[in-house]
Amino acid sequence: MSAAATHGAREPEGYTRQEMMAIATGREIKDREIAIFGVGLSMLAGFFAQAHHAPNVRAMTEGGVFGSSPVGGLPWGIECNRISTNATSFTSALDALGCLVGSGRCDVGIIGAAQVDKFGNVNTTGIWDGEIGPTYRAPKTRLTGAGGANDIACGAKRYLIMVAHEPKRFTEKVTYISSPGYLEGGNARARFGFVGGGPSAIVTTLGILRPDPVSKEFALDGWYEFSSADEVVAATGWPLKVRPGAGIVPPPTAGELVSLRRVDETGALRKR
Amino acid sequence: MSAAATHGAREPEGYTRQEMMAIATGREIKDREIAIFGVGLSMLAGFFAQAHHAPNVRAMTEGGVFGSSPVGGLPWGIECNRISTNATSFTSALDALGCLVGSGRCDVGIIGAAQVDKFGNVNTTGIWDGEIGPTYRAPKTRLTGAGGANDIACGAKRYLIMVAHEPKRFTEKVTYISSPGYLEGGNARARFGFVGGGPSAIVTTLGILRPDPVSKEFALDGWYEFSSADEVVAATGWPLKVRPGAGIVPPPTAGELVSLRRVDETGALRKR
Amino acid sequence: MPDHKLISLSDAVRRFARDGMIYASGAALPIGSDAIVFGREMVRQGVRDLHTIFHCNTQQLNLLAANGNATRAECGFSGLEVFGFANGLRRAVETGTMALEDYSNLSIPLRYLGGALNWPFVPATVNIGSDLQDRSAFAPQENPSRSKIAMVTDPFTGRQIGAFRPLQPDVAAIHVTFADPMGNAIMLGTEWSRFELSRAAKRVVLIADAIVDPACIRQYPNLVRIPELVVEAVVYWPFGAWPASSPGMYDVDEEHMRAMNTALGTAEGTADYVRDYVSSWHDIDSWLAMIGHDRLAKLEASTTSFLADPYRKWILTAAEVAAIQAEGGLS
Amino acid sequence: MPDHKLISLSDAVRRFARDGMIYASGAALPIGSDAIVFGREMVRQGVRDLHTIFHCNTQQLNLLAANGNATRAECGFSGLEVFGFANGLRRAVETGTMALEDYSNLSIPLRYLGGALNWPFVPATVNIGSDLQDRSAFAPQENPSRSKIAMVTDPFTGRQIGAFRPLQPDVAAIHVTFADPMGNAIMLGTEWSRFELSRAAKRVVLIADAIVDPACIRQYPNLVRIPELVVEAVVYWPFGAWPASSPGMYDVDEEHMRAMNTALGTAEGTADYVRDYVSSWHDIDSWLAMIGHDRLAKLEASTTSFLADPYRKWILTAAEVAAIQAEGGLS
Repeated sequence: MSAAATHGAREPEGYTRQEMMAIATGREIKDREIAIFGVGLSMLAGFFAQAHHAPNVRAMTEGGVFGSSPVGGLPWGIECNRISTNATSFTSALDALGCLVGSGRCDVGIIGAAQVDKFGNVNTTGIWDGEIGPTYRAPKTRLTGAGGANDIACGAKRYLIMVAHEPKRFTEKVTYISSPGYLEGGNARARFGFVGGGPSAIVTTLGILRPDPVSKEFALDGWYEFSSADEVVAATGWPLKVRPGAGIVPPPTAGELVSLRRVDETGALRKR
Repeated sequence: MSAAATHGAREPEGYTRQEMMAIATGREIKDREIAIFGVGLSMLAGFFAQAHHAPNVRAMTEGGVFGSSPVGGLPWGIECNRISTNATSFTSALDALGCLVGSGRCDVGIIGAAQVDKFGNVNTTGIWDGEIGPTYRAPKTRLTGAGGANDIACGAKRYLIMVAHEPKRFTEKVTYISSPGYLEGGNARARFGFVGGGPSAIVTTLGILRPDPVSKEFALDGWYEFSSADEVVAATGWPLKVRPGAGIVPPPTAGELVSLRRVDETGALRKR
Repeated sequence: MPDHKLISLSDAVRRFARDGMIYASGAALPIGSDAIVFGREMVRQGVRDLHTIFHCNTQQLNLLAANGNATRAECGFSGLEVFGFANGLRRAVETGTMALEDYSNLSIPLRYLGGALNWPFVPATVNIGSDLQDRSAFAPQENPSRSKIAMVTDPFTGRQIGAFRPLQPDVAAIHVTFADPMGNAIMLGTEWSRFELSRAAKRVVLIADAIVDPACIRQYPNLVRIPELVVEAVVYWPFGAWPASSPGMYDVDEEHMRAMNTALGTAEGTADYVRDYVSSWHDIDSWLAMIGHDRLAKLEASTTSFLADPYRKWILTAAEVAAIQAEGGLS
Repeated sequence: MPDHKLISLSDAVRRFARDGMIYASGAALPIGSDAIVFGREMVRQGVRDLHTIFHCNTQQLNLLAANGNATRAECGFSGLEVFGFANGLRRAVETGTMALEDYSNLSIPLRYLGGALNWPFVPATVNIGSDLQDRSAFAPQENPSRSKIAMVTDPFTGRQIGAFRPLQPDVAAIHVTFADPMGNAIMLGTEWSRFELSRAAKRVVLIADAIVDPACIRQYPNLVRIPELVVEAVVYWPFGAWPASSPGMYDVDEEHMRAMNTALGTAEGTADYVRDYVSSWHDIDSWLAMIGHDRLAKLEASTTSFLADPYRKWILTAAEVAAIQAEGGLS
């Protein structure tokens, strides 16, 4: 995910782009919320929030690991021993993703994306050469599939998409919708009766995009001290609008960096 | 359930009518079967079978108590401590009645009845003065409701009905179907796609009734050494047919009585 | 977020119980793990017009029905197992003071599951084809009823099956063996439908026989089938299921089961029962004294006691629980 | 009924695996509790044309796909979490040797639940409205597909929701931490979907890290989420999930996870992997020797070890297990 550097952006000093993305994501999580984090970046962002400003966030994993925080570094996986060491409850995927997420009870989820489009639809399934066409065919490059992200996208009250900001990832329309954002925009989600509210932000290595309240098209809401509106627009594969009032997202505070790095024990986000 | 005595029948010697009914029911259970027993009489009949001729019967309760046999006497209830003392697994009603019974996986269940009709439909819900009528109304005498018996009646491969043989209990048509037998007879169950096969026998304090293979009407298949075909017919509220080959059900063997009384530690079945 | 969720029984009822609410409990078979002490307190505080959901009737529903606190009930089973018919419930149903909607012991947990998953309906392959489907005490004019258990077409085969209405009770009082002060809970014995109910209900109040140190929870996370995330409050109340049993902790009180059921058979008996066993205590000590210490000792001498042994070293004393409860907690 | 259900790994595959069967496993997230040793043995015995169901891909499916044993797969997730894309699966999908039908991490357990309950369909409020519904690798001409995830009308409100097809796999190999010789099993760590799968599958084979005395089972019946009633056979195989982790028993082998995934990225690498790690051992001792005793000791030094402590006193030695296995058993 270091490809953002290829757009000629400055590197920040004293922290990395990945750290900025994790912190910006974590800021979206409020204290006391019920939250579900995936593995990797999203888990770091979530546990950063817990360590920093949301000590009472009630986090669970897709596998139904409750009350836990990672021990010994970033977990290798959701059911990993690093997150099984200090749990208060182990249940199941049906419980976590069904009773607590699919039900609409979970306040916030964090998911990743290989591709995301202007309505926040996410593709994590594959990369095709062109459109798939009327007959389904295997992708040229097979990715990981939907995992729990589809369930979070349908059920969580809101969710955050974390993604490295590169033009090939930000596309007018994703080839395959693994996890629904606002579909064709507007009220399209209502057709399927999703209990979840949809994506509230796309947080990237260059800035933060938020949906228009009516059209649901994502527009630029903020960039970082090391990036710019022009740079974000250039790195986005659709004509990105800039929201009124958009501006610079505050850089990490010293306290935020300390909290994040305590969680990111093995320095996964510090690798440039 | 001692009302059978009012029909002028002889009392057996050396055992009670209730014991005969429990033994006759238990004989219907084969070794290695997956079985579900309710509380009270049906549990005694089931555990008698396990103690006597079906040591590897795999019994569970409606609450998902597995691998257990009662300790200290007849359990007070399905979740009772007397059956929780030596269990190998405790799960849930959804598991036992759903995954193992409603699914069609359970071989045999035993249920009781306040009223049963000629197609093996069971009423355990209430006694009304006459028909209920087009508008539902509370019964004159409220009984216990369906419990798990409806689920057993719909899902178990076959089930046994245990009931004291009295005319008021054996009626042409039950007022309320709590647990479906063969409904209006013939193929009527197929309308609802029940995975279970229906009642294979009605075992009473006077004899054993079995369904006609086609019409599904229950007819007399056997009586006990202390009863008679005439007595059973007289105690039945519909014109009871007698199956070809019907005859005397063998009385309890000494071994059967020993096994039953080991299970019926508190002598619940010996009270006349 | 509070640093603990311990709350007194009277505060729990004051905080969570409302006239007319949909209240679920008795989340065990009739004889075990009845959160009845919550029902006793609702009687004390005069909560009215309850729409109750009891997977099986228990002495709690028997009392709420007998005393007129419950005007509606939905049950899978409405007896008292070997203790016979539930006389209070029976009287309320037969006299028309409580409407009883009949389901089965599988359909109630399926409806909780559907509520937990927030489904609009739950597939039904049981209860259909019987009067459990065709008759409705809540919609008595319907004959056959289809608003209670509807029919739905399987889109894969065209086959018709039934559809249950999911349940999302306003409040559930759930009896558990152990809870930590935050509400992480361990049940011994069958769960019956307590897992599903804990996710289906909008608010969950635990009634715990004992409070354990959180270290117990972290040693046995696979036993913690109810995590604090779904729990609003924890009431520490020893023998809270009495006269029902709590596997590992105490046996059923056979004598009181019978005496109570006899009393609830009449209005006078019910008034006497309320006077003697509902209004006669004001805290845990007077509650235990009312049951009687000899009797408690006898009930505790259960053959299931060994089931609780692994956890005993973490059980907090009543004084320790009171000390935690006195500080912080729910705002 | 046998007096135990212990069986060797090779006998288990010989007895239960069939070409073309619907095989479910990987009943945990990619990194944990993978019953992969059953998959290794299927590769040894050349089981072909498997239709696999993996809630999540694991190294087991990665191997079965890379080596050509699986021609169909249904998954909720098909990566390896922090170990990246699953190269063997990826190669099989991209070259068309394995058709991969995509679901999500909730829809697979819901489909197991539907299979366990023997429902004709399962209500779907997720996966609808996305290409998980509209595109089908098993019915590629359908656009949008409705044979994979259909639509059904809620009879209570008229609202349209989705409908999943239930799963009833022919055989499931399920990894558990402890089992007694009859097949009563305890899992430490998240169950993921092992509970639902154990009821949905027609035949269940347990792969147990350790065999415990039945006294352990009777002490902790609430932990026994898989009772023997649903189990056909028990395979004792220490480190059976390696290189995945087993909470309480051992950590993930990070180095082997990466090396294995690299190897499975090519046909040559896969052949080498099979030679070195699938065909190179013939019993438990040679299996453990292959992994290496230093490495085993390192993996066993898990921060989760305390989770297994309450049960260690009941763990049978390899010799004790072998002695039981030698007598009686499955006929």
